[in-house]
Amino acid sequence: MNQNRPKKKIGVFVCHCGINIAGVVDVEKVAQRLSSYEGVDFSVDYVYMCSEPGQKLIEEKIKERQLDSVIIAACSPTLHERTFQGVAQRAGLNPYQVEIANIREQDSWVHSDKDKATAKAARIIKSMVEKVRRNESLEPITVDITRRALVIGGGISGIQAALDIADQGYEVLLVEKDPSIGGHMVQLSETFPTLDCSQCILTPKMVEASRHPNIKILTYHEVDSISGFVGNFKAVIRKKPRYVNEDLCTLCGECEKVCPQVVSDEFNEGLSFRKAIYMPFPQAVPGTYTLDTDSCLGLLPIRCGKCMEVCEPMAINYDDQEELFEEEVGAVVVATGYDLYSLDHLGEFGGQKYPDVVNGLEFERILSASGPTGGVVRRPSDGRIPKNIVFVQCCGSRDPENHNPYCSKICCMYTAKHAMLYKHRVPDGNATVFYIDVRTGGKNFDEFYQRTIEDEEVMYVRGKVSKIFKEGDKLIVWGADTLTGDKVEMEADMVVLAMSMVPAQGAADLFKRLKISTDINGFLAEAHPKLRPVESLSSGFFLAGCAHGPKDIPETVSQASAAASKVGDLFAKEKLFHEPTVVSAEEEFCSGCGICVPVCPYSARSLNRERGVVEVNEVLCEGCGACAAACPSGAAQQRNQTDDQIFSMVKAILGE
Amino acid sequence: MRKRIKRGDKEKGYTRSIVQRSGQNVYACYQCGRCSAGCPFAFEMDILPNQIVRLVQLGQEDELVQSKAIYLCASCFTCVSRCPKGIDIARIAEAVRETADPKGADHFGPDDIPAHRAKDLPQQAYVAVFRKFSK
Amino acid sequence: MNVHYYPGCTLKEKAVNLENSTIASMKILGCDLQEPRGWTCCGAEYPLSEEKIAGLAAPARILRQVEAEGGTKVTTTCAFCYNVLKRTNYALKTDPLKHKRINAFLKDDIAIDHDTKEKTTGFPPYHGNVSVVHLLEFLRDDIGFKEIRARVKRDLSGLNVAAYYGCRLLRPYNEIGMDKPDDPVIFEDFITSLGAQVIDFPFRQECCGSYVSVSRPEAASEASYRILRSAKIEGADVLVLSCPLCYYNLDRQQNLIKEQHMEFTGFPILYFTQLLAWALGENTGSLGLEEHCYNPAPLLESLEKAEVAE
Amino acid sequence: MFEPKIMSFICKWCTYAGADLAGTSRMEYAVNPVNVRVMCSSRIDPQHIFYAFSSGADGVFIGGCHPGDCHYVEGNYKTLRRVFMVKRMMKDFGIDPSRLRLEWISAAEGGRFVTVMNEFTQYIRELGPLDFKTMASIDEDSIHG
Repeated sequence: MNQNRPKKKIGVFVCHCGINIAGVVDVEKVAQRLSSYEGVDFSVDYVYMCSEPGQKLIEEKIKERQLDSVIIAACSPTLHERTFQGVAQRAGLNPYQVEIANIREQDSWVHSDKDKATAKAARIIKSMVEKVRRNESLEPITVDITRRALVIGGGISGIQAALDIADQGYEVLLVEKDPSIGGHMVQLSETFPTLDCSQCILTPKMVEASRHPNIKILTYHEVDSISGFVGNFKAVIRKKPRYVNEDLCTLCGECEKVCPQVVSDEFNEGLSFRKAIYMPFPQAVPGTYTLDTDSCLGLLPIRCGKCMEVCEPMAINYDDQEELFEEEVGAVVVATGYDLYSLDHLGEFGGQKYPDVVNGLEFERILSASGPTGGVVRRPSDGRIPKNIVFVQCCGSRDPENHNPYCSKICCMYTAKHAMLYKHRVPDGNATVFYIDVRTGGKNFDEFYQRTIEDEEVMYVRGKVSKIFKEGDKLIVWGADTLTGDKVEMEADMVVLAMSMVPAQGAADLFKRLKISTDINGFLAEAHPKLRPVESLSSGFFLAGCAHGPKDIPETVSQASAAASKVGDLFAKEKLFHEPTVVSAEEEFCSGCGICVPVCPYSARSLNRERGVVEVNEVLCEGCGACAAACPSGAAQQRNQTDDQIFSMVKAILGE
Repeated sequence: MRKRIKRGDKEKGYTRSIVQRSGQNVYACYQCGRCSAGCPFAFEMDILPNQIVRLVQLGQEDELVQSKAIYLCASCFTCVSRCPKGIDIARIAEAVRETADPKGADHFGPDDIPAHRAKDLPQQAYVAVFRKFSK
Repeated sequence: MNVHYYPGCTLKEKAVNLENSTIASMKILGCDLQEPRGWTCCGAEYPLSEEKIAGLAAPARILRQVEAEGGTKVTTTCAFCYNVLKRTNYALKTDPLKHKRINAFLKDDIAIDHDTKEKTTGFPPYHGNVSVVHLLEFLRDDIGFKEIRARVKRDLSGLNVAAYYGCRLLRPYNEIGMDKPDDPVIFEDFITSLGAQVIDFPFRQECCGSYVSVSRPEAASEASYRILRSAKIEGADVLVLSCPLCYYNLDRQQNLIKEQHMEFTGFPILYFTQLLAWALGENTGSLGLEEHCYNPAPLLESLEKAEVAE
Repeated sequence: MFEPKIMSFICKWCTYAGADLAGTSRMEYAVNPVNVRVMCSSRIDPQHIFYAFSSGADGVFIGGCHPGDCHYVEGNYKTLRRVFMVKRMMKDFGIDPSRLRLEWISAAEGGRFVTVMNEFTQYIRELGPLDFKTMASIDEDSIHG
């Protein structure tokens, strides 16, 4: 232990804090006692250390006696640590050579026995002397920044984040897995509570994004992996072959006319059909056709080749290939959105068996003027207009036993909207909503819900549905009215299920590849639920939209803008500064066991298998020290809180 | 008539005894009514399964033990398999039956079966019905 | 092949016709059914109260006997017995306290031989090494539906079958776990392996009324009626089931249903092993179909005639 | 009366702030525990705990954030697991495992910090001093490596 004790000249400054400390602790005695403690060169007490003369005293003494380190025995470090570090810096000392001994909040204010409090103050100060004796002088870690953002997901959150970052003057790569940007929002009919047409408000934003000089849109692309760290990521992006050159395609539509393959249309949620070569919807961005090889007869001209024959601008290229390429970015916004929980999980509602039992998105397409029925409410099985329609809320939500434990948040509102829009289109129809609770927290939300009941005469029944089944061409819904205490059996022509929102298909894999943490339900985890809601725990990753949890459009847009502004914060810095009290991996002691690697919640540590040692990315380390405690060989040591420092502090506190 | 809900020692004690007998956390119920919606005998019941759970929460022993509903439960577990909160309502009904008529009179005993039916009924039905509805 | 088989009381007394078809078809499939010696009633109902743990003793005793005879698997065809045995087994395997308490009960068992009057004591404890399977599971996992398909002798392709599960085969799922409670397939797969057409009907997992048919027959028959009505609406020729009590409620109580619902004219019911035995070549005469309230024999025979006519 | 020595390791984000709050609220408690501030309770290595016992501590206290509130996501869960392990080791060493206590105390729980400190001090006081004479003295160098 002795060989680790560097010779340093340490100064101890004991504050009276008026009578706050001096009233209980005999400060003169403490200062005097410390002056003879090993390594202490100078010790003094003063009435207010934080006052101008107090600060001057410290500054002068550091210079005069050429002190290497100082202890300020005063109030809690949360109050004046920065102040005294500044004083030391002015006197030419490294701020990491300053330690605070908390003898006010944790001594004089909580004890009344003067002798005991004085003895305790001396112990506390001694422990800090032992610590500071072993403190290294540290400089903040600095790194350069690549001022270019990657936005994953081209729904409303991704588009908004991309536009906001681009408007701040930074380059943005917007990656979307589908042939067009727009996400689920472009599928919606009208939006609550104002009943704006969803496409009318979204498509201008899509066009704006496509024309923005700072935004590069990569549709039909996926992010394969991301390596590196904040400010310095390398993203590997996979281009899926589209077989159509988007610059040459003139949208003449001749290819579509001749294509013999008819498959179900994703944009219309399978309620209509498209060809194997298709444009997902007329306002798609980029405006181009895409050839879907899963449904195509085959890319050999011998097999079919009809589309290529009729394409006058010669935009179709059967030799298009999948490509992987790398892009450098400094920040990543993850906006991968949501999907609806599959009906397959609900056998008691017939699973996917009954065409007239639809989910919320299918009903959006049925209501939409651009939908398969042109906005006329027709049921999928026979095209009849349903006179009795039943809406069921919380399908798969708030069901910790069998499905998802959480509330999907937007279903109460969109179900009210569905019921209202149905009544607008079928005024003589009956709409019934089964609910457990109606949650309308939002601007003008409850007013909208009340209108649904009062003006549109939609019947709300408080009870969950147990079973839905077919009888002839009707559907029978078994529910309960828990307010009247009746079991309810209802005939319906069509049933709309407010299915739970879940993270988008494939998102779980992506998050794993990006190494960003999720919550128990697979949604992205935020760095702090209250204070850092748009940041991931992994530095440099930001969250936007439903990838982080169910949200409505205004909330999604706000979060996307917030994420964009956080990216701006990052990019506005000249360099990245990082707290240097990180945990090392001393190679001479590291056996390469790798125990510390999974302990780190920030992926700051990795095992270099070739060299057989652990490497630390200091920029990612937040300095919690969990790895240092886990390391069996003592190779992981936290700067300025080494095992040796803790041992000697313990010794100073317990020793006589 | 207006009913007054009381949470005295008697009521709390009753709730506790049902919790103990059934092993179910009755307070988990949020009254969605799904148990009643799927129950094959809800049509015949004077109080619905979700109301049984509610009355247990409130410790309303008299209403519960006098109800006909507890003797209509066929233990088919439809409610159990669909309950979003994982509550075994069949066990709660069983616990309530146990607390009914502690003097030991059968709700339904061998004498209640008419002779002409006795011959035809399968054994398992006898055993089951006496296990459920008699002491 | 040889497997332990627990028939339960009803199949031995009031529904012998159902058991005969089981034994006959298993014989054709080359499997001997071995009854555990000295078996008793399983109790019919799994005790749902934490205070009535003694109800676990009877089924545990049956499982112990199977284990003592070297069996690792016991199969049953009655859904009630299956439910009770499987849940008891589950409770003993997952709850060490229950396991201990029940074995303490069983320790004092005395068996008296009927003929020799000889007493046996000192039974071993039940260790929990037996698995409980329904015959449907046994047919799927041990015999194999493919094998059954290969052995089917009759053409059932014209027969529309409603496969009826009822409650006890599927629920409660976490203890029974045979199939998804609202989306099961095993019974349908079995029917398909026999070459018949399965029709989907929404009441396949609804309760038939169970033992309530004893105390409140009119309430129970209402439940039974809805099941039969649904099967008929969906176009079934016959409803196939796997529980003697369902058979009682759905077939033998049909006269009561007729009293309550004028339009109901009767509907044929078959026990799953009756259909199996017939598909494997047994004649209608050996299946005890005349015991049924609605005799399904003419339906089966009409299929044969149709076949011949072709 | 026996006055135990109590070593207290507390995390910067929750328990240290809770101890500060006890101070600003001028609540009084036993003078015995002395705090060492660490960034996270998960920084506490089993070695630190045993070193404290071998250096004369009669009780060791660890304070962390409530489950789910850890500033470093899950450090407190790691601490919880380590404390379980250390308690088993203490048994093997012949030290009563109740001499080590782990509590979750948030920045808002000044009162709770006071209660826990008083209770733990009183508990150790009643338990008596940790008699280390019967145990082989621990070679310091072997600990520091």
